[in-house]
Amino acid sequence: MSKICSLAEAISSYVHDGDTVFCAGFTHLIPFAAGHEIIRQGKKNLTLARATPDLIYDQMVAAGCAKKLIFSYIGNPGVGSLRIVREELEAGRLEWEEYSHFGMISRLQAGAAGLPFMPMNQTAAPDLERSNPNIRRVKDPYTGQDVVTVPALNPDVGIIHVQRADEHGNAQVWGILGEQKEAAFASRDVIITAEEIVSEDVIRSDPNRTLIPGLIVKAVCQVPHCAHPSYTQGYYDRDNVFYLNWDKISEDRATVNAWLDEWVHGVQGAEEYWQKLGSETHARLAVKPRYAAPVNYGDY
Amino acid sequence: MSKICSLAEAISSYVHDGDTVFCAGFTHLIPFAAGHEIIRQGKKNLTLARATPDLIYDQMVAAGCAKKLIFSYIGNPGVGSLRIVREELEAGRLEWEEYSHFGMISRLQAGAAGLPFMPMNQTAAPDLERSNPNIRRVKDPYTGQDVVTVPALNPDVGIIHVQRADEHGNAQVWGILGEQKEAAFASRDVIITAEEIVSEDVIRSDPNRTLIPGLIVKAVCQVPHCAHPSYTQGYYDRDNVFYLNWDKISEDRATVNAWLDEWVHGVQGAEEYWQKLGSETHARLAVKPRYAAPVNYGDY
Amino acid sequence: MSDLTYTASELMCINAARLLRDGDVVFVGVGLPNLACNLARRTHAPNLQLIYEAGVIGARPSRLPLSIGDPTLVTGAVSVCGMFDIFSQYLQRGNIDVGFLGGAQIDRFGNINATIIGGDYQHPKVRLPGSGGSQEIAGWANRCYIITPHQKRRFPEKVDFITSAGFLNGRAQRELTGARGGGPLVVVTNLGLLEPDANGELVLSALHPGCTLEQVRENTGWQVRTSGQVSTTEPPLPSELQLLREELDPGGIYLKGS
Amino acid sequence: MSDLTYTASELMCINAARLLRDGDVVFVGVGLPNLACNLARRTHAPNLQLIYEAGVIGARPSRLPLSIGDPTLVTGAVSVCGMFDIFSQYLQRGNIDVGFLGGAQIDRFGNINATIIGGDYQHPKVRLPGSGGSQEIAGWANRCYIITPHQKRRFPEKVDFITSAGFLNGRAQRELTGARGGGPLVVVTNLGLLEPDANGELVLSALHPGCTLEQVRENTGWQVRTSGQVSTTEPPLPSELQLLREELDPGGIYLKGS
Repeated sequence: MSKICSLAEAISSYVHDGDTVFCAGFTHLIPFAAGHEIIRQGKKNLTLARATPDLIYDQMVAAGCAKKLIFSYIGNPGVGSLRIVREELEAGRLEWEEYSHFGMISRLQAGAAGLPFMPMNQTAAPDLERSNPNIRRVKDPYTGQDVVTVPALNPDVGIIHVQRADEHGNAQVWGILGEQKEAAFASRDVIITAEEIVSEDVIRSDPNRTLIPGLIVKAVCQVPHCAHPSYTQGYYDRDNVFYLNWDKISEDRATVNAWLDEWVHGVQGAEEYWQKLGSETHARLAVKPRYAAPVNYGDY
Repeated sequence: MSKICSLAEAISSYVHDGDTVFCAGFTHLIPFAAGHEIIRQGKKNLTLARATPDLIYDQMVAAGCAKKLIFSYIGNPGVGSLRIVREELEAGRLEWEEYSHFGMISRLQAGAAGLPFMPMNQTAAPDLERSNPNIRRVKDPYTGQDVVTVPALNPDVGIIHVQRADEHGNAQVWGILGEQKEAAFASRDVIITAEEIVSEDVIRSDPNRTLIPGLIVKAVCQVPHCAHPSYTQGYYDRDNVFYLNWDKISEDRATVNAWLDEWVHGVQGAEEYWQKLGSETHARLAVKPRYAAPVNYGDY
Repeated sequence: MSDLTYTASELMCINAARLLRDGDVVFVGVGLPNLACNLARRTHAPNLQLIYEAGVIGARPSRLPLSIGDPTLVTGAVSVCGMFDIFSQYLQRGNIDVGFLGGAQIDRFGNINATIIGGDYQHPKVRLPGSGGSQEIAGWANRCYIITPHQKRRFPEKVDFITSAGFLNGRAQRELTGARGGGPLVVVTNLGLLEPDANGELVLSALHPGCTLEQVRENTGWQVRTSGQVSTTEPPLPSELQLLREELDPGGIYLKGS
Repeated sequence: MSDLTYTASELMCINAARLLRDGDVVFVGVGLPNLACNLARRTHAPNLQLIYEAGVIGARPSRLPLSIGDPTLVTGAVSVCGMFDIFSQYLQRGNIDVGFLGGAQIDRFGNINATIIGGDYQHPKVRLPGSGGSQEIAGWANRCYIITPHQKRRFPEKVDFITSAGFLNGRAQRELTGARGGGPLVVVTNLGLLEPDANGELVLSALHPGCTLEQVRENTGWQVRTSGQVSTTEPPLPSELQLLREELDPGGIYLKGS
């Protein structure tokens, strides 16, 4: 039962207007191509959840896909402000719900574990807890002291980019793991985008490397370079130049719209986008191989 | 700062009479050689914690090391009863605290996370909760429904067997992971026993494979075949014959004592024990190699 | 009804296998459940996914696993994760379709005892192994199947200790706890099948070929009732027996005996 | 006191590096904290362990990391784990000796604001990035160091929003919450060092060479007091500046400017 389909089909089948969407990946493996496909398909009123919205949500908010943002840090990582998101929040045009990083990942962990909430120790910082009614408290039944709680987050759709997956959706990831696993288990429907589709034998040769099992996956899409301008460990580097450029592009809505017209609406998909980046960029982002030491599972 | 020492030194330095000890490993990687060293050193009044006490705790209880057992399943896995433990419990000579598997691993997870407790959904089964005052409840602050809680378990000493570690205690594991990671992070002092001590470069070639970081490890001991009669994935097979034999040996305290005299007190350590098993057993437990597919981290 | 001879274990194993549906995600134990799953996978349910509580997903054991953490389960599996993840992200999250259970006692409402017999909890007459993972399997798997020989001492009206929940004192009482799983769906014995009625009471729904209601009554600790229509199970097929005997348990480790 | 010229960033970076002790486990951010840690590792603290919130343990970046999740942090690291583990098993568990913090505002009691300036939370005048991981770092790292330029708008008497806890309204108030970490230990600015007194109020403990108490007073939003003895920091050493300029940030990405 192969779950392979095109990214356009996967987005069309599993992302609906009004859904809560989680595009996973902490700096690493951010599924930009999926975000662009959501923009191309004109999805509306989405609730976008991510610890760091990064450029992917800045672009989706700019394109008018979002009604609400759930986040823990709205910056352009390593560069500065996330201009579109910030402007929309300040103008009151975008609803939001805010946590700390640990609050955000604890929400996913609860969602992934089928628990209604997760406890966290007190950090002494009072104001976010006062501002967000979803952050509550329970008494530790052993010491009587308060612990802080956040409710489970169970997105309608989780989109997870990985290095390699088989046709069933069994997916292997290395490098920074972020919240990839928790987002997958927390979500109702999971879309896997993969740099490579490999045979089941490759996956089965190293079961400890499999972060996401096919049994929770709805669709598997082969999307090389899906993560640009973020990166895929071992496949290509982060395009820091683009992160800096976006800081300028996003100063003005006209240039943002022109960029969306050219790089999102103006291309059919990830393959055309990558080719359009050109050979200089390809060369700049190329990475020499460095392999892990062998691991012997034994032929039992 | 190398942390390498002999297993005898590690046990002598970090296991004290009266300690709570967690010998980790779910079926896989059970550190029998460490249990035998604890017996040889005549440690007393230990609280022994493990999901499945397995033969290692049956032997330690028989040798008089234990005051109390914390467990979730007292069987000889795949064989039947754990005779010594059962007899001591029935006779009221051994204190105990009992959980389900999930309760046990949730206690460790809380301990590893620095939380005072972990919540679990209700299973509808009432009697263990009624029998163990450590199993309590809190109200989910979002729905008002009860969830069940268990308190953090923070052993004094965690002993973790792994395939390979470097001199700093950075340890890599594959195959069944059980509660190895949680036991390490939950424990005050961590002793790593390893089939192989490898150079730091081997560890650093595959950071995602590192389950336990050296920074929480106190001692690293090279102990090949430490896990016999359990097994180490890729290194040797489980000695099922011994698990069956123990069922007979443990029918009578005289044969148990004779076994302890010969195989624990009668040998200096793991190396002599392994040699004493003989070449037929070595051949029976040998395993042909089967390697994981290569993984490229990239030379960034 | 058939001239084939088979052991009680073979009969139970084959009937358990038939309860599995293609594509089911099954939480497997060693012994008969493992054989039943592998038999189903080799016959009508090729897409069965086997999950072991040791943290192994999509195992394809190339030999008969002799413990719940046998290395043959790992080599060639789809994924391996820690115990915390298996119990939380798979079982508690609701990703398990089927769980298999057993125990020293099963009562009229499908409650299971694997903890103590006689005395009280602090001073038991017989101390059993305890829950292991079965408390959570019984609570959270969508459907549970119980495999057990039909003997009076194994089927008391009320278990001495509820290690794993069936329907407590009736289906409504289980539902009140909010436990997500559906509870025991079928108890497979060497005499027939028991299934819960609307109130969660186990009633006889089928007899194996050659077995009688009287045998069931003699070997059950309560006045067992029958469902409206007691059917007769299909006898083991030669192909099923052959698979079990020649490929899945050639040494007869789990299947020989009565 | 020295003829060497250096930028304010270099001065802060070098003073921050000197606060680290050999063997410290440090939760590192990109930018100045990363440079300070790598400088300390190359000088007096070779056994420093660098941990990044992206889940990287024992990183040995072979180039200057430009984001908190730069792939150069992963290649050659000791371990990589998920975000949940980093925040729970490392930070919440108490395995982190040192955390670095920054923010738009730091107040008299070392509380940090990285959330909003002006207006109220629902209608801010300026929306800042928010906590990220800093709420937990400030709460749970054994010691925290803050690096920030000394400007009046950055040092109000009271922050507009407490994103990350210093000592709230005084040390006792923080202790009442049970948060395990010791709170901010030193604030490193381009003028000197501020340290909390017995009540958790930041007071001037040292001035950098050539800097004056008047400069500090002019650039602080409250009547800043001094500790009994205000010392003078050692000026940056040529070897420290050389390491920073030639090896750690040769492009001057984080170190040029004022």
